[in-house]
Amino acid sequence: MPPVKRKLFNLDQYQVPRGKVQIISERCKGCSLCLEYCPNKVLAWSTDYNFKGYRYPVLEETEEKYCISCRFCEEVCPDFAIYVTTEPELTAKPQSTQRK
Amino acid sequence: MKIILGNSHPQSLFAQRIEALSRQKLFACYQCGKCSSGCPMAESMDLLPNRVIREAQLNNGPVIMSCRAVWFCSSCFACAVRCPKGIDIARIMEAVRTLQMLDGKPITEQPFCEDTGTLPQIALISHFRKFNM
Amino acid sequence: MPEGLRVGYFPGCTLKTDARDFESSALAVARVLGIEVAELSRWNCCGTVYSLDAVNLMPRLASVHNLIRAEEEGFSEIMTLCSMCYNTLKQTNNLFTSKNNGRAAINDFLCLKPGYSGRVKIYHFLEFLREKIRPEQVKSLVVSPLAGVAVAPYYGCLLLRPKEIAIDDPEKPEILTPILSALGAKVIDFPFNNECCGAYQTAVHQEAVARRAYRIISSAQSEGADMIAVSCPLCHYNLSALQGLVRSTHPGLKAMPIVYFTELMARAMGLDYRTEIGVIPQDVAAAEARLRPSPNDPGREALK
Amino acid sequence: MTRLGVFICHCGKNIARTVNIEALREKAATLPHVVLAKDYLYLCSKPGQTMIADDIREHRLDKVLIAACSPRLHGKTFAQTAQRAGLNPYLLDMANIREHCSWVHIDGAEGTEKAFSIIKGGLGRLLYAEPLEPFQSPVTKRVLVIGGGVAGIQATLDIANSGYEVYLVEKSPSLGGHMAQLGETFPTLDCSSCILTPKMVEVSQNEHVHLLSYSEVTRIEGNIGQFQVTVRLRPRYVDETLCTGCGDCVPTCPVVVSNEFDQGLGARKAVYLPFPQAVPAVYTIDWDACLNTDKLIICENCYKDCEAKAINFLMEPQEKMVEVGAVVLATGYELMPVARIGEYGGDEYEDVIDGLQFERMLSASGPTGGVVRRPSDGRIPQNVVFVQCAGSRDPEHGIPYCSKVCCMYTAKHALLYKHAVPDGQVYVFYIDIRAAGKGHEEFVQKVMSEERILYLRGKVSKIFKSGAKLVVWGADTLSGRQVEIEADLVVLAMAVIPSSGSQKLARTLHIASDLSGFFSEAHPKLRPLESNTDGIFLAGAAQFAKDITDTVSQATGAAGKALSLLANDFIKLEPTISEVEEGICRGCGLCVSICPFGAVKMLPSTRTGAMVAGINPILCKGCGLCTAGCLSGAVTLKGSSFKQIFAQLEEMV
Repeated sequence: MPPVKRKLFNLDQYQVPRGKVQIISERCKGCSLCLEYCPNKVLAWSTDYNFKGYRYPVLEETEEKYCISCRFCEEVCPDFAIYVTTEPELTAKPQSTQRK
Repeated sequence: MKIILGNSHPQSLFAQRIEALSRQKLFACYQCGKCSSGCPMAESMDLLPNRVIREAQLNNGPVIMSCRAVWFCSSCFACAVRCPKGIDIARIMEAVRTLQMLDGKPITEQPFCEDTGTLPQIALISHFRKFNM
Repeated sequence: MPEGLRVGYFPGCTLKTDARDFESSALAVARVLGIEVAELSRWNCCGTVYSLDAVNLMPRLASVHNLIRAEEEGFSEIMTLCSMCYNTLKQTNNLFTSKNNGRAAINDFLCLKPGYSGRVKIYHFLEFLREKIRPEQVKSLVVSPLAGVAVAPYYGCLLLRPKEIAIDDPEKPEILTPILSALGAKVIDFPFNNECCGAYQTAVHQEAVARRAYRIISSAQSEGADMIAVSCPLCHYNLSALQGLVRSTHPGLKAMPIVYFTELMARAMGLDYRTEIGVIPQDVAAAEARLRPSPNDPGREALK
Repeated sequence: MTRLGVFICHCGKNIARTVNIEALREKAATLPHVVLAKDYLYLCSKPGQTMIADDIREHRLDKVLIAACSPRLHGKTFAQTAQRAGLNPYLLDMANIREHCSWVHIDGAEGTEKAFSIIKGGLGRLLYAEPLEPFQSPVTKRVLVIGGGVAGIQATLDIANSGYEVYLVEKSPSLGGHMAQLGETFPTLDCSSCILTPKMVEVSQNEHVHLLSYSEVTRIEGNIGQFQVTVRLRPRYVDETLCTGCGDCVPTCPVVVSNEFDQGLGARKAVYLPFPQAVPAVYTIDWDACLNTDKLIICENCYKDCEAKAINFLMEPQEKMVEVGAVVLATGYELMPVARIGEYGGDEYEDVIDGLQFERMLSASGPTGGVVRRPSDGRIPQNVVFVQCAGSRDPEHGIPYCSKVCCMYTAKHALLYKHAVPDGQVYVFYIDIRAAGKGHEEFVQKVMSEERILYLRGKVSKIFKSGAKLVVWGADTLSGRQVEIEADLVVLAMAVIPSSGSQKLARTLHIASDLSGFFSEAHPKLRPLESNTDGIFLAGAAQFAKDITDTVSQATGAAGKALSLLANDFIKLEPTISEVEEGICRGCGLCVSICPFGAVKMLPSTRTGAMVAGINPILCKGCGLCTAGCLSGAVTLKGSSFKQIFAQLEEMV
């Protein structure tokens, strides 16, 4: 396949799901699993601390980095401190992704 | 101008002399014209480089000996690096220049530019080298 | 800094006259990079342009003389600054390293026994820098980065063609990119960077060469270049001195400073290299105008 | 007492020019055991063969030496002659005094002397020759077809419709190959997918066809009539038997990448069907793009949305063993990457594309819906430059041969572009127009004259970007002028080269390929459909660049070859294979590791029960490596025994 980094003609015909990450900061104990495993790296550490004294994840979305609603953070969180809601009207225009 | 082939004598004198002087395979050229496409001086040439080779293949002495294009070649080798057949066209140009000089034709009718005094030495020296001095 | 980096140096005619800034800046840069540049004690014209006549070996003798002297003086590597000298010496040297009967004929003619070996390696300064100096070393010496300056490297023909002597890819040369980047400059790639400037045709066909100069300069300009960096005194002349002539047919052409890449290196490294015979002073002035500091750019300030 | 006959061929003047035949015959007649020495103008002719057969009977010859050309040329001819005369064909040998002697000598005396020593050597070897009988091997009545493009599809259907089973192995997720990518085909402008997809469906519905898509052949053993093939089935992470092709898995897949089928111009998801008409109509997960890895399942969106429960992230590669009697190779071609041509931008310019990319734009099902657009800004290009021979006919930088199809498809591209953009300008750079097929020249002429397209005879030297435009530097050698064109889009007719896996496959299959990487045919004129390994046949562009018509013809031909093999229950195999003398073998096993064909195995001896080497006659190709390697001299290559070889050498020197 040609290696040119071309814009893809029919990109606008594609949509990818977009989730909304909900963080219950007070439940978090800062284990960092969600940050570690988020495939699109949309999470970052908070600058402040929760009442337990931990930093907790906050959402850091940009044009290219957005929650793709894979819900893996939900699965790995040992404290049920994070979950994702998918909103049907919330779909994103995809970027063509680099291969792993 | 019609070219009469088959009874010229000797058969391919110019072609042979050019091949001997340049050590290039004249008849490897299939006239794709890539040399002419990218030649930086072609705008000033009376014959495009591929045509010079063609006339040599045709053994067309009069045209070759009066062709001025070879004097515009600045030996930049853009043709040589791109030639699909590996022909060093710059060497063929040099061979035609040599033949013209051996023939005693007035080598170049253009005078030097007016302000030769400001030219760097290298311009003059390399220009003289064209006369194989 | 690498120890004992020594190289023979063949200057050639123009480096001692019109292109003295090229030489002095290169020598200054070499010194701080720890390269001992030893000029050949005797040298003559490199014999440019390399003769393409396969039969007549005479025009090669000037080059051979220089190569013999380099060998006699014990240099296994010599370097040139001028692209034309590089091209001529390298092509002549190849006569001795490739299977070619020219070698025996030349040695016989010069009554040389055992004859020139062909073992002297010919470098252009750029090639030498690429092989022996890491860009980080250059970067570590930069005191006044060329921040925000868009430099278009121009290679011309003689370093890239014919392919036997090419120091880089003839169609996509980028040997100057790491150096200019290390200086902090923005490197401008433009399609005419490997196009011929018209070379020695400047002696007789100046209009034709001016047409070349126009296309090269305007192409660099349209890509956003502030200046063009060259490595050959003849390219330097054709692109700078003919700008006046270009303007007679293209009055709108904006002045484009043409500088040797070594001048940029010396400036960025804060080296004083200027010689008394400044070449084409109006050009250097124009280049300096480009580098004039803007109030909020400390990098430019230092370049004053 | 052995009665030897020597027959010397003149081969017209081919041998007689440098070898003194008369003197040679006289000397040969004096050699020990020779009872008859004769010469003839053409021994291979019918009278020549009749003469040999008659002499064998009349003079009761035990063994015969034919001094003529290479046995590669006429070995079979004379073996049949011997057989007709009642002589075991392995008691007839050939001494090559043409290729090895007369053709390489100028001097007559030298040539004659060498011919004599070749004959002497041949007689020495013949003295120890023993009669051999070819052995029979059963034919497995199944065929393996490698490659699911139009060549593979055609061969598969022809064989399957004759009632034989076919295994069709395709590397990509779907059948169709490059033909499925094309818009319309030259010179008739048939819609490519309209004529191909019915065939693809036919393949999937034919009960005799086993379609192994997303698979590769990794190993092949055996011989004509009996090949054991190992096929590696890559995991597609979707169960083929469960997937209904509904596509419900796609919308929630969060990963978008470029689609290979669209030559990188269009998008697809990580779970995808390459194109709507794909066969098999099952989805595939591109594991390189998917967020999941072998260790970690991150995203289960497709799994959750699949009602058929076809998604299986734990799928692993499988190996399938297949036994077939014949193989058809149809691995096709690809285009040389634009990156190889630096002066044309080396793939840096978005609006410099190759022919297949332009095809995808012309295709109604392509990423632009059949509209020609510039990849950089999506605008419709007004000036389009086509460059033929991009990489072809360029021995210095590309490939030396003509890619054969570019003249035609470029004319087609020009025509289709003009139909789509009537006010657009087209320029075609060419060196020569090669339109030698049926209706081809007429097509090109029609395109030129009716679409008023300017063909420029010259090769483009450089393409570069200037603002939003591309500048093309060419020449028109007919007018002797340089040409500069400001183009919106440049289409390069890139050289046709063998598909990238073909070299690896050639090694797997032990078959030869030529300098350009195409599979070699057994004979360029007379056996163009056969590889040099018996039972492996060639079809389509894997053998050389060719158009669809030629590809389909060759595929049908290769299928015919395979079918004629399958028509036999048994085939005769050459008996010139290795044999182990059990009493001498000390069971070291060295030969097992030496054999490149896996033909040697350690087995208990029938007499002593000790482990000794045993040769599988089906797998043995008679290369002789084991005989040379055996430390005890226990292995003999029948027909080339040590006795024979030493006798030949002794007589020659």
